Amino acid sequence: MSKRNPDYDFKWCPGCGDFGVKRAIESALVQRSTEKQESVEHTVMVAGIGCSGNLVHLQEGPQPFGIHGIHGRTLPIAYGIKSGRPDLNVLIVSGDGDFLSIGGEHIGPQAKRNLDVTAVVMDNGVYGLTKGQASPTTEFEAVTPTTPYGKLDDRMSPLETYLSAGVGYLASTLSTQVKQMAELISDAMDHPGFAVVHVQSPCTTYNDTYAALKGNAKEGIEPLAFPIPDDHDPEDFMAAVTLARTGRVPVGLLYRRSDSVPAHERLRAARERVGVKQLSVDEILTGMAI
Amino acid sequence: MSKRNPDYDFKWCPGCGDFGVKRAIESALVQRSTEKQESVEHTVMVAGIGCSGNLVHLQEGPQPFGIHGIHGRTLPIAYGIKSGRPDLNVLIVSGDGDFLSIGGEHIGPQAKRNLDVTAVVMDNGVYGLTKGQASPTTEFEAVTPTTPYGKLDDRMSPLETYLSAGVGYLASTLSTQVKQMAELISDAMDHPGFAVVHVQSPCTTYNDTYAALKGNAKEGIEPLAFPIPDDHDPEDFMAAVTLARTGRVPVGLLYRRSDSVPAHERLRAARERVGVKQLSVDEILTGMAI
Amino acid sequence: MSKNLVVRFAGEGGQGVVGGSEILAAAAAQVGYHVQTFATFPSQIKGGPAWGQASISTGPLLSGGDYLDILVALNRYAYDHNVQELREGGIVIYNSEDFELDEGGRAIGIAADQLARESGNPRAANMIVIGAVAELAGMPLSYIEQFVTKRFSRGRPGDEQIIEGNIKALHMGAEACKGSFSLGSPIEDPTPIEGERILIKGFEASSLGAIAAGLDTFIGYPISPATTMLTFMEANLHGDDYFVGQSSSEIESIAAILGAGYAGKRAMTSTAGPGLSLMGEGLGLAWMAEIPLVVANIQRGGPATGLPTKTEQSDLLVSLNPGHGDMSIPVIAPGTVEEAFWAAAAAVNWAERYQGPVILLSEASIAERAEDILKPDLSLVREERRTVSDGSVENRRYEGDGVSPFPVPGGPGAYVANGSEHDEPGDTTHLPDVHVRMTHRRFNKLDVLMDGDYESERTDAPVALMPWGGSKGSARGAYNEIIEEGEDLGWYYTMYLNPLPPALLDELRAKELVIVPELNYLGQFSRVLRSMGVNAQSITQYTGLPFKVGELKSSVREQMRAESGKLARV
Amino acid sequence: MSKNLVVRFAGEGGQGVVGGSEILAAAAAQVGYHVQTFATFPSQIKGGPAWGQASISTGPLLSGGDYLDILVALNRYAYDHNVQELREGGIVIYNSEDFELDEGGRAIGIAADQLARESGNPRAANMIVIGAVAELAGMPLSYIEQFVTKRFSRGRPGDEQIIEGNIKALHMGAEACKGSFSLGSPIEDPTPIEGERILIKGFEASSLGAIAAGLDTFIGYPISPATTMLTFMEANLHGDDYFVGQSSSEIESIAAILGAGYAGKRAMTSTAGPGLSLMGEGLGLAWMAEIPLVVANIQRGGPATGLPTKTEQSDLLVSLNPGHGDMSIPVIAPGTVEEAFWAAAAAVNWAERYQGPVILLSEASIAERAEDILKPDLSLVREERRTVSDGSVENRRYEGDGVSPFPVPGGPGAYVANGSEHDEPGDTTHLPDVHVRMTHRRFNKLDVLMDGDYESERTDAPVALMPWGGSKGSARGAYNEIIEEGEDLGWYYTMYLNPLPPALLDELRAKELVIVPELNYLGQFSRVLRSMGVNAQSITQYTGLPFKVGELKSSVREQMRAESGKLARV
Ligand SMILES: Cc1ncc(C[n+]2csc(CCOP(=O)(O)OP(=O)(O)O)c2C)c(N)n1
Ligand SMILES: Cc1ncc(C[n+]2csc(CCOP(=O)(O)OP(=O)(O)O)c2C)c(N)n1
Ligand code: SF4
Ligand code: SF4
Ligand SMILES: [Mg+2]
Ligand SMILES: [Mg+2]
Repeated sequence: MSKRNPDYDFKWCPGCGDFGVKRAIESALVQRSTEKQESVEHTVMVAGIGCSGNLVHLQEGPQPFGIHGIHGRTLPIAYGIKSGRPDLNVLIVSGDGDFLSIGGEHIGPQAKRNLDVTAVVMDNGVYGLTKGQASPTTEFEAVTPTTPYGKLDDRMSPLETYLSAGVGYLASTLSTQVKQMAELISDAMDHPGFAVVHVQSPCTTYNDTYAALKGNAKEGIEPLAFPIPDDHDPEDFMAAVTLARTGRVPVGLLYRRSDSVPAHERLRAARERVGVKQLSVDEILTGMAI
Repeated sequence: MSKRNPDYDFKWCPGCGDFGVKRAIESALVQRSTEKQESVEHTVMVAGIGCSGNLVHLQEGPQPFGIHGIHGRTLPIAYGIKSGRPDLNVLIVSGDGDFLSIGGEHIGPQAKRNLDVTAVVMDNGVYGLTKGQASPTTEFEAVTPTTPYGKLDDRMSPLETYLSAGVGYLASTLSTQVKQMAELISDAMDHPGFAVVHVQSPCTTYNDTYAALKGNAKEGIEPLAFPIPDDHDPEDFMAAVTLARTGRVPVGLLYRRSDSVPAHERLRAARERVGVKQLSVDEILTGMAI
Repeated sequence: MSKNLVVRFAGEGGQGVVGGSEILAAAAAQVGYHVQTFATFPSQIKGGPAWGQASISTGPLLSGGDYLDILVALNRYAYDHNVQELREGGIVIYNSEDFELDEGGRAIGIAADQLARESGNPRAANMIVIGAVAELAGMPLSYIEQFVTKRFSRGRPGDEQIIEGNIKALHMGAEACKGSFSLGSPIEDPTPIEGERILIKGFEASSLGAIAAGLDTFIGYPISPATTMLTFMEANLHGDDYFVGQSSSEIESIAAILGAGYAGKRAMTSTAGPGLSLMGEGLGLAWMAEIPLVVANIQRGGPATGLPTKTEQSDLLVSLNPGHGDMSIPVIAPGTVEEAFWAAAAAVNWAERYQGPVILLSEASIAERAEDILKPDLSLVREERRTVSDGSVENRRYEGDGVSPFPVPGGPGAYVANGSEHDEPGDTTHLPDVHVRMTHRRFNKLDVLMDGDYESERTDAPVALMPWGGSKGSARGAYNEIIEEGEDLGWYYTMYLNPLPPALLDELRAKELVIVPELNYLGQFSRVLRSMGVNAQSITQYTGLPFKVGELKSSVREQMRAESGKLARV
Repeated sequence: MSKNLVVRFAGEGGQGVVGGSEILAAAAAQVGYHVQTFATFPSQIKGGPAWGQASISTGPLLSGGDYLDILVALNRYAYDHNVQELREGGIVIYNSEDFELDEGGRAIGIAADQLARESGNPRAANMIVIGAVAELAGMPLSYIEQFVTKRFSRGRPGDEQIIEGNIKALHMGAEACKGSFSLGSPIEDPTPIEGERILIKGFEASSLGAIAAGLDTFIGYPISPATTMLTFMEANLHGDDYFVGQSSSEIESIAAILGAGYAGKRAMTSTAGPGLSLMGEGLGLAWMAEIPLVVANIQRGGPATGLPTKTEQSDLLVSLNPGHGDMSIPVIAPGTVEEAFWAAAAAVNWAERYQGPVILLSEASIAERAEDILKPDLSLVREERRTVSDGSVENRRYEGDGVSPFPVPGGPGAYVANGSEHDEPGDTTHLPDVHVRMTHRRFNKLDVLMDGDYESERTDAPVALMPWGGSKGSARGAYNEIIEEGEDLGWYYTMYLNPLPPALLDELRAKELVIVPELNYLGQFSRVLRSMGVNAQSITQYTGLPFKVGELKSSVREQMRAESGKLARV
C-alpha cells in the first residue's frame, strides 16, 4: 500500500533495511524541493527488479516520475533518459543482484561516459525477492539454497568495482543511518556525473546482518561497519581503494572526483568546439542530387 | 586459407597484429605438446567474434578443438566447458570489443569463481571487423565513424578492470613480442585459475599504433610500451594496480595470485568436506512415497 | 456421499496457507485419496493476499475443481475475495480473532491461534484448522492422525511429544465445530489404489525426469517459477558426475550449458519468460553449431516482468522461434505432474539424439502443484546418448545431410563448432550453396524426432478438442462431461508440440474444426496449427489462473454449436 | 539496341570492385539512366572474393537483373565463380596482369594497373576499366566525362589536373579495346527523366526518413549490415536537438532508447539479427510499459552469427513475437530504396501514435544498394507526436482501453512506467481482472495502426502473387512477364506487415491461392498469412542472394499450374 495508491499491496518484511532507504530518499527529495525549489516532477526514479526496486511504488511525499522495468537494466534506461533530457534528475534504486550481477555490465560504460545519475544500491548480500539465493556480495562459504556446500565464489567488493570502473562519486553507508544517507544522496545528486551511494540494507528474512554490521562488544564481535576517518581525502583514489579493500564496511564518502565533467556537458562542449552545422533533410537530400 | 582447410578464405590485413598472436599461440601449443606431452585434443580454443576471433580457423600446427560462437560470450561458454570437464585446457581468443564491451559482464563472475582458463585478448583499440568504430580502449578524443567530435568517454583501463575483478594471473604484452608472449601464454595456462594475457595487437587498417607503442626517439616520442621493472613483485596487488594506472603499456607479468584455488578444485574439496551422499533417482522417488 | 472435496486456505503470505493445504493434501493422499494442490501468491516475501488449495478425490483428479467445498478465511480480505468460489452449501471457516461473519449459518468462527496456545503448542494453529475441516467434511480424524504420526516419526527425541501435541490440536479443532453443521455430503472413503504411490510436485518431477535420462550439468539463474528446479538440483546432485551452478544471468546460463553440451555433457537450465527472452541468440547458436542442450522454460504471465507468480501459456511462439534466422526449436510441453517427469526425460534424449537445443515448456501451475502419482517405472526411462565421433571422418563434423557423429573434445575429430555459416570442418563460409546445404542439414535433423506419441479418442468426430500443456486437465474434465451429455467430440493431445507427430498432424488436418483451449491472448497454438493447414480455433483465457472446467465446457459447446451452424449453412 | 546493361566487377576485397561499380552507376545516373547497384563480400576487411555490380537501364529498374552483359574479372577465382552468370554474347574483361583467358573471342585482357601507371595516375585503374566497359557497351565516353568533371570539381587546387588525368585514363581504357568487338546491342540513349533525381543508398534513405519524421535520439551498437545507419546518424545529426550514441551492446541499446522514449523523445536503434535476438526482453518491456521506440532490423543471414554480409528475409517471425508473453509488435518492411525512406518515417510515426515499439524490418540488399529515385517530397512527410498528458487524469497513465495521453517527465502526471502487470497508476498488481483489462488495452492500441496502404492489381484473379520486403522488385519483374504472357495473376503488396491493412487481409482471404516469394527457409510470411486464414504458399530461397527474375517466374508459374490442376480436380 502506498499513499499515492491504496490498491498497491506490496509489503517489505518487518525490519527490512529498505524501509530506511525509503525514508532517506523521501527526506532528500523533500529537502531538495523545499531548500532548492527543485521540481519533483523533474526527478525520475529508475527501479531495478527485486524487493529493493519496489521502493519506487512505495515512495511517500512529493511524487517523482518512476520507471520499473526489467531485471538489471536501470543504468541503460537511465542513459536513455538523460541522453536527450539532461534537465531531468535521475535516481536509480536497485539491489545487489540487479545492479551487480545481471546488471553489472552497465557500470563500466556509464562510468566512462560519466552519466550524470545517482544510483542508490541496496545491498543485502542476497537475492531477496527470489527467496534467498547467493548474490555476488553474499559472504564466502555462506550456505544458501544455491550454495549447498557454502558459497565457493569469492565475494565481490562492490566499492572496488565502482572505483576501478571510474565512478566519480562513491559513498558507502548503512540503512540505519537515515539522516546521513539522506545527506549523502543529496550530495551525490549534486555531483556532476556518475555517483553511487552503496547501502548495506539487511534482509531480515534471508540474510540478517544487523548484528554483524553493528558488532557486539559483549561477545567481542568487531562491527563490520566503521566510520571513514576524518582525515581521509576523498580525492585520493588509492586511499579510497585501500578503504574498499579492508573487507569491512566503511561508512561515509569514499571518493569524489573533482574534475568531473558529465556526459552531456562533454557532448555540448565538443559540439561547440567542432561547430558542425546541422543540415536539414532537404539539404542532405539535395546533396545527393544526380 | 588455413593449413587444415584450404577452402577457408578469410585473411587478416597485411601487418595486422593478430598474426603475431597466432604465431605465439602456435608456438606455445607446440612447446606444450612436445615438452609436456600435453594432448592437443584436450585444448579447446574459444573464440570471440571479430577479426581477432577468426584466429581459431587459422591456427596451424597441432589442431586443438575450437568453438566460434556469438559476440561477447567466450567466458560463459568456457565456464560451461570447464564445468564438467576440468581435464580440458581452455584458451580464449577474443578482441577488445568482444571481451571488454559486450562481453565485459562476464569477467567479474569468472574471476570470482576462479575459472581455470586463459584468455588472450587482442586489443587493437578499435572494432576491426565492423570497420573502425570506437571500442572501450580507443583513445580519449580519437575521431572514428562513431565519435565524430572525438571520443568523449574516458578510455577504459583493461588491466585495472581485470585486477579489481579478481583475475589471478595478469600479463600484458605486445603482438610483436612473439617469443615472450608464447612464454606468458604457456605460463598463464599453467596458472591454476583465471589468467589473462592482454596483448596490444595493432589494427593496421583502422588504428595503427605500432609507432606509438614503440615510440620514436628521433622525434622525441616516448614509447607507450615499457618493460615491467625487474623489481616488480607480481604478488603485490597494489603495485600491479599502480602499473596498470600509468596510462602506458607495461610489458610482462603484472600480477599472480599465489593462493589461487581454481573453481573445480574448490568444488571438489567442498564436496569432499561436506560428504553428501548422492541418492539415485529411485531413492529420491521412494522418499516421496505416500 | 461425495467423491470430491475442495478446501481452500486463504489469508496472507506468511500465515501458512500454502503449508496448510499441503498438509491436508498429504494426509489425504496417505490414506488413499487422490490429491492435487494449487497455490497463488503475489511476488513478495511476506504478506500480501495468498491462498493454497487442496483438492481431494476418490478418483483420479483432472483439475483442481471449479468450486470450493470449504473456504478457510484468515482475514476479511481473504473472505471477500474468495467466497464467490464457494459452492452452494459450502462452508466457511473463519478466523474469529480477526473478524466476524454471519453467513446464514454456513460460517463458523474459530480462534485457531488461541486454541493452539491452549493446546500447549502455539505453532499448531494449522492443525486446529485441519481438525475443523476434517470434522466438517466428515473425514475421519484417524486419517490425519496416521499422517501426523508418520510425518513426525523421525527418530528424534521429542517426536512422540510433537505427535501427541498435534493430534491434540486436531481434536481441539474438530471439537470446536462439532455439532454445528457439516457439508451436505461428506466425502466417501478412499478406495485402495494399486501400486507404489508418491506425492510429488511438478518441478521435482521434471528435475528427476531429466536426471533419470542422464543429465550431467545444470546451470541456472533464479527466477520464479523456475528457481525451484535450480535449488532442487543443488540439493540433489552431488559428486564428480554432476555439476550444478548458479549463473550471473540468463545470458551466462545459455552460453554455459552450450559450452557443457559442446564438451560432451547433457546440460540443462531452467528459466521463465524474461530469461528465455535473453536466450534467443544463444539458442540460435545451439541450433547453428548443433549443440545438444535443454532449456526448461516454466511459463508465468508475460510480457516483460509481467506476472511473476501467475500461470500462463504465452511463451509458445517465442519458444518455437526464439531468435533471428531460420530455426524451429523442438518443444515438449507436459500437461500433468506425471508428464513433467517423462517430458523432461524426453527433452534430454531429444537433445542428444538430434544434437541441438530443446525447450521443455512447462508452466507455473504444473511446476508448483503437488499431485499423487504412481512412482514412475524407471525401467522405462531411456538414456540416449549422442553418437560420438570415432575420428573416421577426421575433422568433418558437419558432414552429411542429417545427424552425424559428434566429436567430443579430448577425443578425435578436432573441429570448430561454429555459429557462423560453415563448411563441413566448421570453418566460416559465405558460399550460397553451402548455406543451402547446411540449412537442409539442420532441418533434416528434426526427422529423428518424429516419434512423439499422442492421445486420440473418437477420431471419427468432425470436431475435436485439443488442449496443450497444463490446460489438459480442465479440458479433459470438460470433454468427459460433453461426451457424457451425448455429444460427439474428438480428443487429441500430445506433449510433443514441435515437431508434431506426423500421424497426429494428418488426423488434425482432416478435421472440420480443432478447438484449442489455451491460457493466452493470441491463441498461440491454434495459430501454429493453422499455419500447418489445420482448421484450429482457440478458446483463450488470460487471467493468470487455470481454466475452470465448467466455463471451459460452455465455451467448447458454444464453438461446437457455431461450427455445426456453419456446416448446416454450407 | 538494348534497354539494359548489367556490369559486374569481380575480384578481391580492397581492389575497388564495389567502388568501380558505384562510379559506373553514378555516371550513368547522371546522364539520365536508371541505375541500381548491388555488392557482396565476405565478413573481412581486406581480401576475400567480392563483387560489385551496376545495373543500368533506360526504364525504371525492378531488380539488379539476372544476367551479366559484361563481367570484369580481376583474378582467376573471380572469373571462375562469376562467368556462369554471363549472358550469351556477354563480354569478359579480365586483368591480363594476373591471368590469361581464351574465351572464344568474347574475352579481352586489359593490363589496367600498367595502363594506369602509364596514364600518370597509378590509382586510376578503375577509370581504365570503366573506359573499356563504356567502349564495349557502346556508351559514349562523354557521359562518363561529365560525371568525372562534376565529381572532381570541388573547388580545390588540383581539381582540374585530377579531372584531366581521369579522363585520360578513361580514353586509354576505351582505346585498349577499340576495334576488338562489342556487345551485340549497345545500350540505348537515356530518355530524359522528369523531376529532381537523387542517387541514394537504402540505409541513407531510412535514416533520412526517420529524421524527416522527427527522430530525436539514435543509439546503436555496430553490426553488419546495420552499422551504416549508426554512422550516418553520427555524421549527420548535430546540435542540441539530437542525441546520437554508440552503445556497449544491443541490450544497452534497447534499454537506452526505451529510456529516451519514456522521457518524451522519438528514439531509434539499428541492428541486425544477433542484436535483435538480444532485444526480446526490452521490446516486451516497451510493449508492456507502452513506450514508443523504433528498432531498425537490417536482416542478414541467420541464425546466430550466420552470414553477416549476405541478404535474407528470415527475421520476420522473431520480429512479430520477439519475446515471451502475449505481444504483437508492429512491423513495417520496405521493398525498395525509395520505400526505405517512407517506411522509416512511418515507423517513427506509428511508434508515437500507438505508444509502443515498432520494428522497421529492412534487409542487407536494400540497405546497401544505391538507386536513383525522385527526391522524396518532404511536404508529404507527416511528423506525428504522441498526445501528451496535461495532467487532467492525474497520475492514471494507463487509464482507458486504448491509447491515452502520455505523461512526460518534467510535466504533470507523475506515474510509474511498469513492465510488471500494473493498474492505472502503473503500480504492480496480480489481480486477474486487471491483467485481462490491460491486455485488452495493449492490443486495442493496434487499432490506430490500421491505416497502412497497399498495392493491388488484377484483383479478380483467383491466384495472386504477394512478395514482401526486398523481394518486391524481382517478384514484380516476374509478375510483369507472366502477365505479358497472357496469364491471369493478381498482385498484392504492402510494407505494413503487422498489422496488415484490414481491407488487404479481406482480399487475400478470398483468394484460392496467394503465392509469397521470400528469402528464407521456413516460408515465414506465408505461415503468418495461413495463421490468419489466407491460403498462402511460399516460394523460398536461402542462398544469401536475392531472387533472380527468371527463376522466380518459373517457380510462380509452376505453383500456378499445380493450383489450377488442383482446382480442376475438385
Ligand atoms: C531476466 C530476469 N531474470 C531473473 C529475474 C528474477 N529476479 C527477480 S528479482 C531477482 C533478484 C533480486 O535480487 P536483488 O537485486 O539483490 O534484490 P533484492 O530482492 O535482494 O532487493 C531475480 C533474480 C527476473 N525478474 N528477470
Ligand atoms: C550481438 C552482436 N552484436 C554485434 C555484432 C557485430 N560485431 C562483429 S565483430 C564486432 C566487434 C569486434 O571488435 P573486437 O572484439 O575489438 O574485434 P576486432 O575485430 O577488433 O579484432 C562487432 C560489434 C555481432 N556479431 N553480434
Ligand atoms: S525478503 Fe529480505 S529484502 Fe525482501 S522484503 Fe523481506 S527482508 Fe526485505
Ligand atoms: S581490420 Fe584491423 S584488426 Fe581486422 S584484420 Fe585488418 S588490421 Fe587486423
Ligand atoms: Mg539483494
Ligand atoms: Mg578490437
